[in-house]
Amino acid sequence: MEEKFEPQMVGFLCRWCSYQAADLAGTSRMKYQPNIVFTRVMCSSRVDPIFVIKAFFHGADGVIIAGCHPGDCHYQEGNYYARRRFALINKIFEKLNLEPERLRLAWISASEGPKFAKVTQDFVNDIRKIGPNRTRKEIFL
Amino acid sequence: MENGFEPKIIYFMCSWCGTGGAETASAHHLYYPENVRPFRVNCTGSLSTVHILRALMEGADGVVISGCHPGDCHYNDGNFLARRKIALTKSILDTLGLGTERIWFRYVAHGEGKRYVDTASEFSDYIKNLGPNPLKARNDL
Amino acid sequence: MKGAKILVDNNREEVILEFLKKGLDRTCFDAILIPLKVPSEDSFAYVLLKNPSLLDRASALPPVMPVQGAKALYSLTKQGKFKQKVAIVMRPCEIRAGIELYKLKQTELENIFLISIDCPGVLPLSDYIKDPEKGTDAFKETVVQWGSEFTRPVCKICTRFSMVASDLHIGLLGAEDRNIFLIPRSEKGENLLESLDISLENDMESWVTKVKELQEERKKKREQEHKGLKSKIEGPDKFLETFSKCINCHNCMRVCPICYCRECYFDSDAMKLYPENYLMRAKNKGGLRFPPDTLLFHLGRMSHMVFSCVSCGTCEDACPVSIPIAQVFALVADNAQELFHYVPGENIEEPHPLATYKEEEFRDIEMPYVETYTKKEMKDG
Amino acid sequence: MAKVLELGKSIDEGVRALLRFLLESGKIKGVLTLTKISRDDDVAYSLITNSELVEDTVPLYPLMPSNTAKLLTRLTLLEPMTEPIAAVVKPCELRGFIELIKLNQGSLENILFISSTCGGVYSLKTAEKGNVGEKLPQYWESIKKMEVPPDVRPTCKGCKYFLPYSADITVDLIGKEYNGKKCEILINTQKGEEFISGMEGELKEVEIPTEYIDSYRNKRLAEREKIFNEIRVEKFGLEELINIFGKCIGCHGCRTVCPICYCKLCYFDSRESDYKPINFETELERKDGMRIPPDTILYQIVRLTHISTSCVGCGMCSDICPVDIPLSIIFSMMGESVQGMFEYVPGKNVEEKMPLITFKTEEFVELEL
Repeated sequence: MEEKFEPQMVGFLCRWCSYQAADLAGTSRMKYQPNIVFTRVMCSSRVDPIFVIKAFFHGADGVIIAGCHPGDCHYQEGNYYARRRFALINKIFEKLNLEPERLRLAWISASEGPKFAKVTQDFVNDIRKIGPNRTRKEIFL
Repeated sequence: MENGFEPKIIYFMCSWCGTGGAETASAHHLYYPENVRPFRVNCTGSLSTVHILRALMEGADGVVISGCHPGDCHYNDGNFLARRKIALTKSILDTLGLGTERIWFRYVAHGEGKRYVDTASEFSDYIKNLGPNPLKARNDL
Repeated sequence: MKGAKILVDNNREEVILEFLKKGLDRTCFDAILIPLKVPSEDSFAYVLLKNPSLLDRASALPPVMPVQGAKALYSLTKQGKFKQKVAIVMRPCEIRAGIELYKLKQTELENIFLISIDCPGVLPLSDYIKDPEKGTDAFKETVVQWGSEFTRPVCKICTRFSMVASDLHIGLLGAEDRNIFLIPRSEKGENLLESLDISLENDMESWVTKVKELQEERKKKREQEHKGLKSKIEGPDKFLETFSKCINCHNCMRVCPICYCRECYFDSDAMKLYPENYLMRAKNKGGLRFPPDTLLFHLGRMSHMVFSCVSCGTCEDACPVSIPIAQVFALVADNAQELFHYVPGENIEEPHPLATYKEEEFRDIEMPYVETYTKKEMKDG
Repeated sequence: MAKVLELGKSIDEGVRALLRFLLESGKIKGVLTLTKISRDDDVAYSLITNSELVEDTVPLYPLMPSNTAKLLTRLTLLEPMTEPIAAVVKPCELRGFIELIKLNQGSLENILFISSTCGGVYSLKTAEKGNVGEKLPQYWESIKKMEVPPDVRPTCKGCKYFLPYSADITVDLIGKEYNGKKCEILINTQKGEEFISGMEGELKEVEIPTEYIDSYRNKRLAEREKIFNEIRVEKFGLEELINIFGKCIGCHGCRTVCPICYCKLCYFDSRESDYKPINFETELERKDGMRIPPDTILYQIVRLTHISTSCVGCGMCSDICPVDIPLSIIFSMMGESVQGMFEYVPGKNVEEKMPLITFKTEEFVELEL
């Protein structure tokens, strides 16, 4: 029997906005699927491309980076750098035909609990449609 | 001096005996050639084969190493290990035909000021006879 | 010596894989590290596998050695002991390098089951990758003749192609095409064969004689080759001519199983100097080759790892400018190891030569002191 | 209008005469350039301080034993040159060094850059067989005819940045007779002019036509397209990626020779990337098997993200690859699209900030959620 596909995903949340939003979503009793394992980082620009690519090649079905809205960064401009870095990774995945749709960037402020729940929910649903990441079973990586 | 060749000689000595020998020599007002450049190392055992090779390749005409007499090592067995390393270095240079004669190893104890001075002068004279190190003039190392 | 003789129906390779599969099934080991053909079919890679079906792509005796097995073993256990039991199928030189790394405290052999195999040599990597089909044929011929002109130069003169300190040795020599031998070399190996219901009844005489005979032959060849090589590289001029091609890419160091340092001395700050220093050195000689210290790197590396050099030839494979580096290292290693009466990877209990000493040895390198020495200047007045 | 110093010598001799003049006049203390060593065909970079040794130099030899950018950082990593030197560099090497300057890995101070328009270089494999000497006449002939020389490295054939951006002195080769009677030395900067003043030869101000450069660039671009089409990264996906990089032996030589990879301790050499036995075991729980040493493909992709913004396409990586992975073509292709996205040309301008340390407030909005 085919095993039911349950996505395993990784998320990086900025400590000031998105992680607070996750808290808010929780305290507001909002429901979203628990497939994403979140990691708190001090700023979305703390996410080195290695984090994302390593997660991807070690079998994560999706990776999401979330930070403050442009202009709201606690460190003034961290999220702009994060956006450039994300653009870089995205471009490379796109060019190498490596399913860039498994990567996502979102701006979620501390007050946007519902947005957090929605973004998470949507991402997990999309990944369910795409199916499992083949890197998970690939032996020659 | 014939053909005006003034050899550059590196004298590695251990800080307990070899250096002591040099101190005794100075206390006794004994002189050794100025082209001998003394280098103090904690123990001859701490001397790497690379130090000897690097000296020979970067412009020294000869390398002489002095440690404590067998059994006198401050660290018990440093000089025995040094002897092995020098044997190794000589073996490599011998196999490749790069000349082993430019490396001397002689024990000098703390009190042996004369022995230290004699070693320095003897080696200096010896290298003068041998002529310049062929490796030192090569600019394609 | 006792061993088991296993009958082969058509393919020796299949029997070996069958044996490994059986070991996996009976959980004698939890995983196997063995070379697998890569998907592009033009090379092999070590794969740690637990699913026996993957063994179909595996080869106990691949025609090339892209990654030295000891390097794979090092990667597996450098951070500690393995809890699962892992069987590793490697060639004799890889096993010997693995044991050297163990002595250098870079691998853990607990729960690791070393399986070695008689080795006819491997093909140079670039030759095989250019034309894998031709390479496969060439290797088949090599196995039949036990050595051929297609193999790496160091493989042609290898004398330690069998009988290593593994746990279990797979003997191919002296067994014709009909059989293979399984020879336990340690208690672990005996226990394994016992649990797989393989009884040790053969006295292994045909294997031992064949191996000894070949070793004698190779020894002579090695001596001869070394003499020829020595005449080609001896002396500063010839030696520099051989190594002047080097472009300092350090590939040889990176693929060497023994060079385990995380940061090599020759990449470290000790080699990064102030601009005046380089200019001064250039002025002394009229010119300074850049990057500098190319030769020092080779001699320095030699002095660091030559005792443990197993002459596997991986360095030569990785050299982009085809310096006969493995042959030179083999020559130097032979002399140095003979001087210290040390055979790398032969005995796991024997300490590394630079970690031990005897009080009475190498007295000849100590310069005798003549107490009545007078300076030349003084003599001349 | 550009200043040109015209010498009545062949280009080969002219450049050497320039180096000799600079050394003899004491304006520079050393020159970093390609030099013949040991055997006839062996060529390596050397820092020459003695003007007599200039005779052995082959400044414009079409070979790249190592990227000069790498050598120049080694020279100036700890502090800027205290005495002036000259460096004869190829355009991509110069661009690589400019990128390294931006990464704080060296200094431009006291270095006079002499460069040329570049016709490409031969691979190390060609040099190793001793074939470069034979190919030289053909090489100069095709450059004179403004063609892409055959047999040069594929990366070089498709290189569109064959003009040096920030050299002080340039020697134009395209469409010129190499062993002829005329050598034109273009002086691009004030610094170049100061250094060259006093050298014999005819100093002129001339208008330099650009059409021929454009037409040559078009030839290169056509070649580039052809080479890129052979390896279609767009079709890669995971399978093809494994096919291409599967034979990688993990020597990391590409990283060692890459001018941009300057890290003292690469992530892939660090403890961070080491697997503990437990990591292998967890990995094995969901996979049937795993490659050892692990992370072969990850290494390539991560290196790609780290350097693709600065990749100058010098081709050293594929030159030294022991298993002939067409790395430099993949990296140039990826570099081109990434650099295009950020509108950045690596090594063009030392003042320009690298893409990942700057930003615009309104960009890439399509990526956000």
